[in-house]
Amino acid sequence: MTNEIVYDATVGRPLLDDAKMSMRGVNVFYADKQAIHSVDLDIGKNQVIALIGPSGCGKSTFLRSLNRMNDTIDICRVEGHLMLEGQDIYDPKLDVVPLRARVGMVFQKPNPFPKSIYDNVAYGPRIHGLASRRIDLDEIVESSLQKAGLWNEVKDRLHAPGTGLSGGQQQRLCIARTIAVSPEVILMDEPCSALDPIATAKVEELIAELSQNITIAIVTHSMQQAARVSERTAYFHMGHLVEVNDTEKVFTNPEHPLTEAYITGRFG
Amino acid sequence: MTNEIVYDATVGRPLLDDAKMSMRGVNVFYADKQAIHSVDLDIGKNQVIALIGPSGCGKSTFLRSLNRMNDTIDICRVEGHLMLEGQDIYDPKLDVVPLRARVGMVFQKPNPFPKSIYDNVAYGPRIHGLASRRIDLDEIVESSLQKAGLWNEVKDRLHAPGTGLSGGQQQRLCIARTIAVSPEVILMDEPCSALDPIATAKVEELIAELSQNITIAIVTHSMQQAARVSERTAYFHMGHLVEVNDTEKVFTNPEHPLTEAYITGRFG
Amino acid sequence: MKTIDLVNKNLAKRYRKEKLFRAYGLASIGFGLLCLVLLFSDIIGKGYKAFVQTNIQIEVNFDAGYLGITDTTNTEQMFAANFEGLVKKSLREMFLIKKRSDKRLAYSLVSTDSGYQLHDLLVANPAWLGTTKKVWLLADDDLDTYYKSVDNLNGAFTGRMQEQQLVWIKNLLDNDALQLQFNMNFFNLGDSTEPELAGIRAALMGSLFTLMVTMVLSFPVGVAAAIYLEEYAPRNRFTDIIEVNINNLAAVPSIIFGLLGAAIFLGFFGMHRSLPLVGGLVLTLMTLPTIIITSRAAIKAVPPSIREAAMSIGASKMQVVLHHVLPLAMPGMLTGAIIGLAQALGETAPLLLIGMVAFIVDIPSGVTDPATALPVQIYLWSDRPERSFAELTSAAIMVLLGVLIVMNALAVLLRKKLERRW
Amino acid sequence: MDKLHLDQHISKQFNADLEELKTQMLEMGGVVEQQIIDAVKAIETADGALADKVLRVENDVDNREMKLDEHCTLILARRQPAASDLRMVLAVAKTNRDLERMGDEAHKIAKMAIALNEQGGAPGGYTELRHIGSGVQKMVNMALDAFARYDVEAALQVVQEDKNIDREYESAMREMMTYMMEDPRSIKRVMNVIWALRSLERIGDHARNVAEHIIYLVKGLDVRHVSVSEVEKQLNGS
Amino acid sequence: MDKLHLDQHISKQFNADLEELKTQMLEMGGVVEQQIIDAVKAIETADGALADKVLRVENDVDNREMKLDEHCTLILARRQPAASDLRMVLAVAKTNRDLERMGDEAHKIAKMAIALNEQGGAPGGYTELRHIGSGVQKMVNMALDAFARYDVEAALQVVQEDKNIDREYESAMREMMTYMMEDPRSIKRVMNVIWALRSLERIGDHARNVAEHIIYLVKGLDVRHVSVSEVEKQLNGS
Amino acid sequence: MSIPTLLALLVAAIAMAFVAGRNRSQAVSSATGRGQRGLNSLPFYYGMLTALWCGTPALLLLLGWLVFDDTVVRLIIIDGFPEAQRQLPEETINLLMSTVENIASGSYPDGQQEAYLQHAAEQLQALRNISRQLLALVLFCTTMIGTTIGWMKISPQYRARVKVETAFKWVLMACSMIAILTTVGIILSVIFESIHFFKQIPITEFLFGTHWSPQVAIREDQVGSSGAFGAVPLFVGTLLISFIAMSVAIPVGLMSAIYLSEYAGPTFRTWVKPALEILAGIPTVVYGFFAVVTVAPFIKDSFAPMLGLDASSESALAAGLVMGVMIIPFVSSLSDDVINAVPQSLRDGSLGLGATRSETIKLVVFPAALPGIVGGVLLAVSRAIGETMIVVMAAGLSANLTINPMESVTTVTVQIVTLLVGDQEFDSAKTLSAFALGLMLFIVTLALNFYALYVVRKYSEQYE
Ligand SMILES: Nc1ncnc2c1ncn2[C@@H]1O[C@H](COP(=O)(O)OP(=O)(O)OP(=O)(O)O)[C@@H](O)[C@H]1O
Ligand SMILES: Nc1ncnc2c1ncn2[C@@H]1O[C@H](COP(=O)(O)OP(=O)(O)OP(=O)(O)O)[C@@H](O)[C@H]1O
Ligand SMILES: [Mg+2]
Ligand SMILES: [Mg+2]
Ligand SMILES: O=P([O-])([O-])[O-]
Repeated sequence: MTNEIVYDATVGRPLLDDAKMSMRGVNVFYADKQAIHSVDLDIGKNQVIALIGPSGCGKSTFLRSLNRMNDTIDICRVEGHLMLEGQDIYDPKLDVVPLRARVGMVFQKPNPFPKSIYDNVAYGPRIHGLASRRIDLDEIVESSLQKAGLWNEVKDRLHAPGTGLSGGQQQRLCIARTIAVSPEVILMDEPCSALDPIATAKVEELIAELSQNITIAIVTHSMQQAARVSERTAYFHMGHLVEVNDTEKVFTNPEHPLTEAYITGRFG
Repeated sequence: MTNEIVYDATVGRPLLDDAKMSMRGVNVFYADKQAIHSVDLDIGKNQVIALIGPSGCGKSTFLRSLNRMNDTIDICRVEGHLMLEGQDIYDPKLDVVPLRARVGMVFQKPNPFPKSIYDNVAYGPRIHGLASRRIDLDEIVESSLQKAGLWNEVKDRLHAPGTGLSGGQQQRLCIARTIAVSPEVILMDEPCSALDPIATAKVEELIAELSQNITIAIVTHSMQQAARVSERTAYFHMGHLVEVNDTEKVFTNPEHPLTEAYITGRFG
Repeated sequence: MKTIDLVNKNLAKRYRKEKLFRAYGLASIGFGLLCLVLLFSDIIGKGYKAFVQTNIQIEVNFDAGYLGITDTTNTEQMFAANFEGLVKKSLREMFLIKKRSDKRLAYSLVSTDSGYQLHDLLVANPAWLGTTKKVWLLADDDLDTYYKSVDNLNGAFTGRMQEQQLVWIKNLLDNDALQLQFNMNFFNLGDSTEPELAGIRAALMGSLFTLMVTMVLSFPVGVAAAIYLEEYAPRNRFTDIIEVNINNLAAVPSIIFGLLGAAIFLGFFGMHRSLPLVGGLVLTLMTLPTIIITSRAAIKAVPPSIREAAMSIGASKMQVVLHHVLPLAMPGMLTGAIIGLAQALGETAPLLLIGMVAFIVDIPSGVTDPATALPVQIYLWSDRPERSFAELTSAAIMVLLGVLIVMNALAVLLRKKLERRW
Repeated sequence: MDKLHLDQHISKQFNADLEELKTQMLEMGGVVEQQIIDAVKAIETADGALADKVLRVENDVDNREMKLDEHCTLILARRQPAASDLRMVLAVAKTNRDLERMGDEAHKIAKMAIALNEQGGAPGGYTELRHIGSGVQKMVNMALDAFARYDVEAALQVVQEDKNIDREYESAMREMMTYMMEDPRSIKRVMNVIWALRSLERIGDHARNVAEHIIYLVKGLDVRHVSVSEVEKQLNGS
Repeated sequence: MDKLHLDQHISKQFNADLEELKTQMLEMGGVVEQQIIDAVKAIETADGALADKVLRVENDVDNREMKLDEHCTLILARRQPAASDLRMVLAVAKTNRDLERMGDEAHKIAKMAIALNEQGGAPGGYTELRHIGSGVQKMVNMALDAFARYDVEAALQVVQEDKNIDREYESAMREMMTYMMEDPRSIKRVMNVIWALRSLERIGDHARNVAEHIIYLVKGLDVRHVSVSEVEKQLNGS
Repeated sequence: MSIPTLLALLVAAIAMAFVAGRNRSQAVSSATGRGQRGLNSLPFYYGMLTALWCGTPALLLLLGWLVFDDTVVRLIIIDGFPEAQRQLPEETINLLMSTVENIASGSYPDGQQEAYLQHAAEQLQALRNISRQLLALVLFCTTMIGTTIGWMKISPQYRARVKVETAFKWVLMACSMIAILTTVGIILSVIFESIHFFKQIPITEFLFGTHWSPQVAIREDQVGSSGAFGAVPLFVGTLLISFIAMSVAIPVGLMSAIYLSEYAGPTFRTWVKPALEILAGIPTVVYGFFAVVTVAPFIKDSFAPMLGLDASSESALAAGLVMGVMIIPFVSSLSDDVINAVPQSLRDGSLGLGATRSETIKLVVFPAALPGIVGGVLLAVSRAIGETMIVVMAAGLSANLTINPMESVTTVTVQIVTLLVGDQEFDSAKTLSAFALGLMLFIVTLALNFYALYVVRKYSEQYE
């Protein structure tokens, strides 16, 4: 069934009017191997978009090209136009450091620095020189932790090590750390796959709240999670973006047979 | 809400008439810390029982005490009566080697030996001296791989390394390896948590088939998985067995409020 | 037959094999430990006596006239005075010697250094001039050897003592004029052909300077190289070569580095032989791979997730390295460095080839003074025929091992202290 | 165990979703209830305008039904509810359909009111209409109230009430027959009253259905096609 | 894209579950269809025994409804279906209720048949009964068939057919009125025919509902409360 | 000014440049009105960049100066020598120069040397003083100019961080080049001298000759008398001793590692493992001493007679045994690493099937670890072959071609040491033969290491 189907055009509604990030004709290669094939996609401002698809379909690769984390992989090459509010992020003249401050990232495994909770959150503001006085820094730390819904749990032990928190708390700490530099976009690569269901629920909750003024792109292996947290869902298949639609649509009545097959567990 | 609720007695139907394994008053300690509190539970013959519960509630600990894999942890101590077909498996006179041949185990991360596929499956029969002639061994290997639904995928490369298979195939290989010594019970500790959805579906499929003549106890973090694969579900909470019931009942109308809270994602 | 019956049938045989296998393992460890104990007890047994020395008590008349000294503060007079003659005279008087042949025997009971000892005593006690004092003088090594073994051997052992000397010694013993005293010379002096005057100070200082050079050069360079290779270098043919190269260098026999030093530093650059500087350079080249490798391992042990975390909030490469990687890897790097240096400290072969195997009496005072090193000193002494030198060698080994143990303990402590497992 | 904690999920979004679902349903229930009241009143008072209003509301109810159904589907697709949450969604979905049917029947009653208005009233049956109408309306109100409070007792009462309504319907029906036989010219008009009565009876049935859904929701018991006494036994047993 | 591949899940168990669900539903459909045929035949031929048979089957249908509903709930709880699977389960759950209602109406028809048998037949209306009866029966058959084959075209036909049935029902109803007015003594018996007709009309409605569920299942479109032409437009549009 | 003083001043200048740069960037940024956010980089980087501008040219200059300083001065001095002296051969001039040096440093009493030498010595002193002063001046200018350039470049848009990072990267890269240079150095030094050697002695004779006696040379200018250079006895001796060592080390090391990692309890492990590792930390010279004074006599006096054999006092056995003991921890800790790298999950898998511990070890852990263990053993072999001090002290010098462990043999490393210790002429075949031996040793150990590391690396990738 899968074989006869063409997927070189994306069905659904990949393009938007109020896009925060716009990708056009994105190809990503690992050495000679093409991992992403001409993807066109807009990410709406202050929306949550979920990227789903079978293992190895290129979700992470695509996500990581959005803040040039792919730069760290020597053999990785990105083609096409990737724009953040109209600015090409692969412009050779562009400095990745401020880009990454604007487009933050949260990873699969919680990765707090082996420092105190305070220093974890304060790190970003420090390196970017966002707070000149200690009191400003304190404020940034507090508000970031507040936004990450962690303040009440940690306010009495800001100087305890961040690695001493539970997995779910660590992940929220990582989110707080990312928020601290006031990013406009946050990329999340399977942020809950190392967490138990309860911690997962809390992080999902957080995502919903953050999306009020941050654009979020989340890669997830759990279709249910995509269904729960996102407003739009993009389905990738072997490096192709097969379908993008409102999440409701994708989970009740997807347009593309491949999406349907994936959503309903019909691959083999 | 959680605090007021007592859970020192198990609601539901922990005991059965046709039990393969019967546990009575099981306590497990790690040094001074009690990880399992007086659990009474029967595991029905050729049934799939799922053990669910929040992280750290003692699922793995309980499971591993069923074939004395806990013996490998020095500080671990098991109390109570654990019977396999009426025989106390913690009887000091009992030998763990044949016990483990009868009660096999499959682990979270697929762990094929770095040998050929054939040797992986033949390992158990060889150490136990189950096949005197090569041809018998071949037969055991083939039938085990058949039962694990892997034969068609690997029959042309039986002498390729087992580690070269995909994650899902590796896990099925591990299951085949376990089946090869004709165990009566198989314990599975989150067997799919390292697999992608498709591989997971295949392993679940396999579990359903095996349960026709093998008793299976499976620990899982995914309530959905428990719902899909098991006939009975046991819910653990902080080392206590809170509820055991038919899976249908647990997932549509659990008796204990804690079970309900866990199933519906209401912990916090 | 049911599976389980088959299993039970073979069980006894399997358990027998299990026991046997375990016994092999235990025996191996036993053997290793036995060797260790043997080695240590052997060295200590041989060497502990070197820390004391036999002294002889002699009655000396500091006759101002004989010595020609009027003012003990006058260095020229003191220098010119014949203290050696005084020692001999005192010996003759003490043993009431007439025969010429006996004189030589008597003289050889005390160290050749005795004249200087008297000189120093007089400098320290000017009031002694003109008086007769009983003073303790260093015994000769032959007497030393004899005296140290006299208890054990009940007189059967004579060493290189002559009949006549044995009589005198008996006499001395009766007068309590023989005594063991702490061997200061061993720690204060440089090499000497006379065992009782040989010390490890020069070698120790030589080792210290060599090690300093090694440390100053190898640690920063090694860490920098490790950072480059782990964090910056692109994965290509060239860095692969560097990597393979370093791993190979770490396993290249140390003597090859000696050859390198001999050919390049001595032959090509024309540096002087026997310098701690050259030794340090050679040992640097030798330890560098080790330090790079341990540093790389320490860097590798920093989880990549930390780097990603820092990078994803906009830390630059250098910030990632300096703020995160380096602090986390530092304990490992330091431990690696100390262990590398400990290795360098025990190294002998390359130093032989660059001439740090000289006979050094003077204590070196800098990296450009000719020097030897402690292990080389051990090697040199182990070749000397005198029995006392065997003792000294063992003692030097004890010192060397002591230093090494301290260094390794330091490494362990450091790791424990710095390694904050958050 | 009797309490449902539908507002205690870790996911506030889920809480909100479920809350919203219930509110939507109760709102729709309110609209339908009003429809029923209006329709009965219209037929009693021969108020054509009121009947017209009932007709007009019909569309709104249909839309609400479709929206609520979609919402249920979405929750099923997005949240994969289990246990009480699942029962909640299913109960709402089923109640939804019952409410819509009630609306339909109210619509029919209103139509009959208009017809009666035009034809000039029936010889009788208004008392019965009023009586059964108020009974049914009470049932509907009680059922919705029970749903709002997850009140199994109240739901049981609704179930019992339905039996009374059925009895009264039977006797009213006999009465109507008599009217028709007595005065064949009134057949057409009496038929309208009959249809209205019939609709009221159906509304009562649907209210009973809603009550059954509540019991399912709260207790997890399926009490359809089960006699009232049997239901009570089951409830006490559980 | 038009095909549903409900038998292509990786999980064979899931395939089997869905297949079983469908089979159960179609079986129940078959039972109900037979009920309808029998009931209509019983009323036509005044066959009391046949009517009795229909009454007896009622219990079976109720049980089937409850079991099918439970099965749907279980699939929702155990499998968390999405997309077409979810639509399938929901469509089955809804169709289930429609089928049960059809069974109820058949039951009612059978009761009327018994009453008519006892009272000695109505003055007329049998032609209409037969006619509408066969039409409705055809609709039900077609709807079930369409479900079995996921055939949207056929479902659309069912929807259209319902309009015809409604028209015929109206005219039959008028005819019945005439009969009653002509011969008031026959009122009781004609009323029985009327109730039977009315039931048939409801069965037709339910068949239409089933057809709508099929369209929802296959196309993901909710076409309830939408006119036939509108439905066709939507289908072609999608 | 002395070099240390200069260095100290330079450091101070760099620090000042840093502060100046940082302050200026802050001033510039507050002028933009956007505070620190108006700057491209943090002030720290502007400071660093200014410091780099200040320090780098100065340091390079200093280095160059120190390297060429002496050469230049020397040329000037020699230029001042009378014509006759300037024509003298190179060596003589060197001799003269050192005399001048000595006079200058006051080692010779005044007036005892020829006038031109006296003069040259004075000139030397003067030149050196001038050189130092000039250096100080030039350095001062360079730092000032550099600082100014750096300072001028500071503007809010200036991408200081990027520049600093580039500089940082270059420094790191330079450091990593040293490893390559070392290898190149080794290869060059060994190969050049070896080529010289092979010009005198045919390579075939060296590789296949069975007689080794480089000491026979009586007079260096005597043609063809530079002894016999057939290295086969050396190779055989090396292999014999290594073989003895490995037959002790492999079984003992491996079994210890297995016992420690698979059977031993945590307490046993914490005490015994470091104890065994002490063996690895003991300098080889100590082992050598132990071999000579304890083991060799024991073998000669007790062990060999017990077997009815006759042992040389410098038997291969003594050296081999002691070397084996030395290598035990090497083998055991490498094997331990490798065995520990075998994931616990494999053991669980095997135990879960009902295997006993030893079965698990023999059938799962050991085969899984085998490639790594082989790699480790090869590294140990390479180490045995290259081991020097034990054999220098405990093995003999006589190049016997034998495989009798009771006899005395010599090894490649022993010969290298004996040939090179003491003053040597770099062009005699005797000295050069040491380099040829070194070349052999290097090639063999390199090949072993190369292969072993390859195996180990491949193995470790398996469980990543
Ligand atoms: N560093 C890399 N070098 C080479 N190929 C890579 C690299 N990273 C990913 N790939 C390849 O690119 C493709 C896409 O990988 P990617 O990690 O983006 O998939 P994914 O959808 O995120 O999968 P998963 O769900 O398993 O995380 C895969 O075929 C993978 O093998
Ligand atoms: N080896 C051990 N030593 C000490 N305590 C342990 C050990 N293993 C588990 N525990 C403790 O026992 C309790 C139960 O752990 P267990 O691993 O059985 O939980 P679990 O339910 O399997 O959790 P998870 O879902 O995270 O696997 C936990 O509190 C844990 O901290
Ligand atoms: Mg990924
Ligand atoms: Mg667990
Ligand atoms: O929809 P109903 O026919 O059950 O009223």
